[in-house]
Amino acid sequence: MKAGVVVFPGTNRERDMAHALTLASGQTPKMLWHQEESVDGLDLVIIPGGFSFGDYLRSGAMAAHSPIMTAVRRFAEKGGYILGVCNGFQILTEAQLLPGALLRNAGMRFLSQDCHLKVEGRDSIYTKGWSAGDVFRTPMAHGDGNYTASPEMLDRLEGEGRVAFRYCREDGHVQVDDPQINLNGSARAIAGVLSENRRICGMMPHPENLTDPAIGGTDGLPLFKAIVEAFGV
Amino acid sequence: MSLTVDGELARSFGLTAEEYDKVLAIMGRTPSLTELGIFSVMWSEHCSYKSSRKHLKTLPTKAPWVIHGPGENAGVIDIGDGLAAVFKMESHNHPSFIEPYQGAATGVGGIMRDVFTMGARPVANLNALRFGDAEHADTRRVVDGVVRGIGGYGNCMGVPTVGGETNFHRAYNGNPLVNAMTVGIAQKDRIFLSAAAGVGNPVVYVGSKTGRDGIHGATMSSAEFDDESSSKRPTVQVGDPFTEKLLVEACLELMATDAVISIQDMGAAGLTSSAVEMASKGEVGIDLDLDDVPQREANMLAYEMMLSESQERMLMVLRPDRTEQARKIFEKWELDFAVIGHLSDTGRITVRHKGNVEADIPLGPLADEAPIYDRPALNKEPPAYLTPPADPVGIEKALETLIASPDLASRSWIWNQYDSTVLGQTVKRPGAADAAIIRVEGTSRGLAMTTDCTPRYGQADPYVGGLQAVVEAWRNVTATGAQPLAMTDNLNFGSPENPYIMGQFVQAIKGMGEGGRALDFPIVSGNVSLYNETRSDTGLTSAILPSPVIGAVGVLDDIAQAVGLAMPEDGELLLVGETWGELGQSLWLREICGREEGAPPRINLVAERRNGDFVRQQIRQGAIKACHDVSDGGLLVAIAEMAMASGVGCYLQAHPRELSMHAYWFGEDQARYVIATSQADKLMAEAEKAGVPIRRLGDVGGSDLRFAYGTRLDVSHLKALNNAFFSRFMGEG
Amino acid sequence: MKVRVFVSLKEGVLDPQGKAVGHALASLGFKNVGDVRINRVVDLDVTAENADEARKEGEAMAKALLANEVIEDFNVEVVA
Amino acid sequence: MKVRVFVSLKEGVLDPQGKAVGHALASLGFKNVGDVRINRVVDLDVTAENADEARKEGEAMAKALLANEVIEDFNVEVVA
Ligand SMILES: Nc1ncnc2c1ncn2[C@@H]1O[C@H](COP(=O)(O)OP(=O)(O)O)[C@@H](O)[C@H]1O
Ligand SMILES: [Mg+2]
Repeated sequence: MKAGVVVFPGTNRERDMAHALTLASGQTPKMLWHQEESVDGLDLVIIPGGFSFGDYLRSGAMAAHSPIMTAVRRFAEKGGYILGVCNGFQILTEAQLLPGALLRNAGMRFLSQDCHLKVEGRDSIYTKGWSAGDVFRTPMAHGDGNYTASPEMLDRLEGEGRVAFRYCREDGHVQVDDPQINLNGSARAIAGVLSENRRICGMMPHPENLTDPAIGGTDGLPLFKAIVEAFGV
Repeated sequence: MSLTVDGELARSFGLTAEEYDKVLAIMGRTPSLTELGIFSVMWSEHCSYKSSRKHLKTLPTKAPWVIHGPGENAGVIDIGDGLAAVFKMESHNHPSFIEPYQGAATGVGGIMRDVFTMGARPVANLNALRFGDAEHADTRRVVDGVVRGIGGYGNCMGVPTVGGETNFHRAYNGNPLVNAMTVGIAQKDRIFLSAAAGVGNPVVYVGSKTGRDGIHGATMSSAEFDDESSSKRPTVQVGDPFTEKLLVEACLELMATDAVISIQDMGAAGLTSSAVEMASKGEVGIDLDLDDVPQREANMLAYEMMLSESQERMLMVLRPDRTEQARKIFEKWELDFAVIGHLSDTGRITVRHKGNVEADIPLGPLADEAPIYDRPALNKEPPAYLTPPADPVGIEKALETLIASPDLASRSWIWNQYDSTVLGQTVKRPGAADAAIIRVEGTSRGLAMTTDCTPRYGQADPYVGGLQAVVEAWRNVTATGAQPLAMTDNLNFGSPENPYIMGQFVQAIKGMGEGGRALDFPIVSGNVSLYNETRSDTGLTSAILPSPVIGAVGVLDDIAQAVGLAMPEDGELLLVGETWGELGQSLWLREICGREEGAPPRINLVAERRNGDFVRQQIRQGAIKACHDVSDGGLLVAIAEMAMASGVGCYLQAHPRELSMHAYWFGEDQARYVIATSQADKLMAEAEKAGVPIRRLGDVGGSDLRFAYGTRLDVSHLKALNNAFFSRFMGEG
Repeated sequence: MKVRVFVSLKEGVLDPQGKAVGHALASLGFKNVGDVRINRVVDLDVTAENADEARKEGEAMAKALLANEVIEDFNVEVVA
Repeated sequence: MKVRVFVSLKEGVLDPQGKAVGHALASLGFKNVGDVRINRVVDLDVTAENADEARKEGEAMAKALLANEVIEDFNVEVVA
């Protein structure tokens, strides 16, 4: 698998992402500086977490207009696989490679804690490390993770099985209006979505931070294992 | 500006009449405004340590593993594998009262610069916070802003905030403490220092542009708060963590080359103190031309540029043949880069602006003749040992009250706003263990870190306050299995011009030194924050509690050995250390009886070391599954905290006959640890062999605390009480 | 020329900040406050021949970066 | 009544957001842009007898919460 991790000024979880990929595949991914103009030859482009351009203006806005995003868009048009985590998800929505937008957390505070996700999306390399309905634990760390989209778009995402992950309780219970469960107030408790062709995935929490047995557990590892399996090592 | 430089202006800049006379003698003429500005900030308490230097010198600062002690931007210790830990703590108390968000944020930004200036990548942030009374009208504003500000800056930088401590007390009304600590990791043979060298070498400015931010911040932070501080408000600086993130990456990239001869962050007193310090440490002169300083605002005066405290800036001396290479790196990161002068052989700092010489001062006298005071110090008689009062409520009720009180309530509301997992190396997150633990990337080693201070003990007896902060920090590192290696400190006190406060300061340092020596635990960096006082409308000043905050760092050879608070599902609980039932200055006395009285607990350094070494050794042998030191709130609070961390309960045997029930459960005797183990017999035997007092507390298991007296408390009930304070206090949920 | 780009959330998009501020105002005792919306104003110095050109430049910048048209509307004014 | 509170950073106070946005606009090819400042507008529905009262309420709210007077200035307008 040839993976590349995009680094914008202000990106700060690129090492975490590289570490997770290395654990899953035995190979270190390529780091892609935001001024590069091509991502050709890669199997997978990952946009990691952080505060690209300080997240000033709107989270992800300035990064979405960086030179490399032109290349990423071209890559997407050719059917490329893209994973955006946290700031990466925000960037993908700002770039309109994924629908919707991420607003300030409903409680107005940065949220850094473990949460539980229910795996929902079907037929994607990002979800097939689990069975539909599985629940896994993952850290989250964001200020703007409150997913929103038009009601029509939300219905469409549900109908097409493009809600990848939802916030839930440890036992799998989803409750949209419970701030202890749907921590950031996301529409329909959505934590991650897929593109129409299911090759682009954006999610807010950080499974990459729970992939190492020495660092709290491996609950997030199935995501990376499944990706590696899809492309071969 | 058409200000006349005279004694009166000097006084308004914070210089006394004698100090101004000294300036006149050094200069042999009336100084220019810029020169007066330079003297006033260099001779401020903040930069010159004029009241504290004499006493700081008595602290233990050496050990075989210390690479750089006090005197550099941060302390540096050897942590093995060719690596070094670089750390320091710094206060931003006054700015955090005026504008809590920006004050705290720029405090975090400043301490991170101190660490990466030395070539280390910051890998963890901690903080020590002291807020006013939770009932006080203004406290919520301060808590809200400070916590947001710390998170806002650290989260954006991508440096995990992994630990800290928070207390509330009315003595901090109007004068909160925000002490921020950063730990970084560097290759031990690639440490960068500030001493300039090489006459003719370029002096380079990088980072953000200079604006009129925080002019006279260094002198302001050494002035008591009063109503006039409101008129000084526009001097608050706004932090730009994004620029700092670029700055750290650019600096580390540059430091991987051989371009840098010396480097110094621009902190308090900005360009002045960085230029003066670099040149004086290197015993060279320095010529600056301010026309070349990147400026954010039009028509800035030399005086303003020299004193500006704009954030996110650095000063460096580069090898001339590497200057272009360096420029390219900073251009890549879209940061300003400007050659603003060069080193000279004159031994003077010369500042030019628009063709005029605005300052020309001999560096020798500026440093050597800086005032240094041996201020009178008086000690109050420490209070007598408390005659313990009777228990008015019973231990169950007392426990419920204590764990719900502001000082013992769960801090998860705070740490959930700090990114504690970024970088992917956090082994023990906030709340998981007595010290936070991060892995040293690429190794199996861990760093254990903590901040500690118990100001109420220091208020009663400042010597014990200083000593206890040291031993508690040492204990917290030990309780994870790590070997404590060194400390940084932040000495927060009132006005040193008050002999009783000076006495507190001197005694606290004495206690710290004593503890450091006994535990082979040197102090390698630190910060002094004096004049933490508020003046009320009636003109009365009141000082904060003496708060010598300790930050400690230890090493764990293998993170797999680290233990935290969470108990396993079964096994036994043991108590290491002796219990006398010391209730003086205890939280039980304050929260249950409403009294802040008596002598603080006694400290026995031999017992501390013996008990701690025993516990650490047993953790490393895998005999201990969970460990928690006994501190605020005493034994029962420690046990309850372990139960809440794991959701597992335990059965607790009755107190020993020779002690009263509440003194046993809530006394704050030192040198104690609660441990969970499945090898109780073996541990008891080994403790006996080592001369370590140990006793059985009870069996782990179930979902409640079950007392031998027949009562029980559900762990989930305790958790709910423990979690309630912050959201209620902040009016959320 | 001074160009002001006024960016607001589209109607129907929930404004979490506005909601929180509304709450906070109510708890501070401001009882006469209904809906609260928090919007953004970007003030720009633009070199342009005339107001019309400045406005056009402002609109282009809004579309390119300053507003996210998925959730936001914008409005450009030449102030001076 | 609709009250608009316009909040801006005091002169001389660094605006990191404006700075970064200015950079980004330049790199997107908007070469005619100089200084950029990002400000905040709070739109409030206020029940009041008359415009004067609404303005007063707006001012009180700005002072109490909407603006941080240490670093920000504000300005209240009754829009409708
Ligand atoms: N209380 C203290 N204990 C030990 N060292 C101290 C203490 N206070 C200051 N120092 C040391 O004095 C030096 C100057 O500190 P400081 O002026 O705070 O540095 P900076 O200029 O980076 O703010 C540093 O090396 C610091 O570690
Ligand atoms: Mg420094």
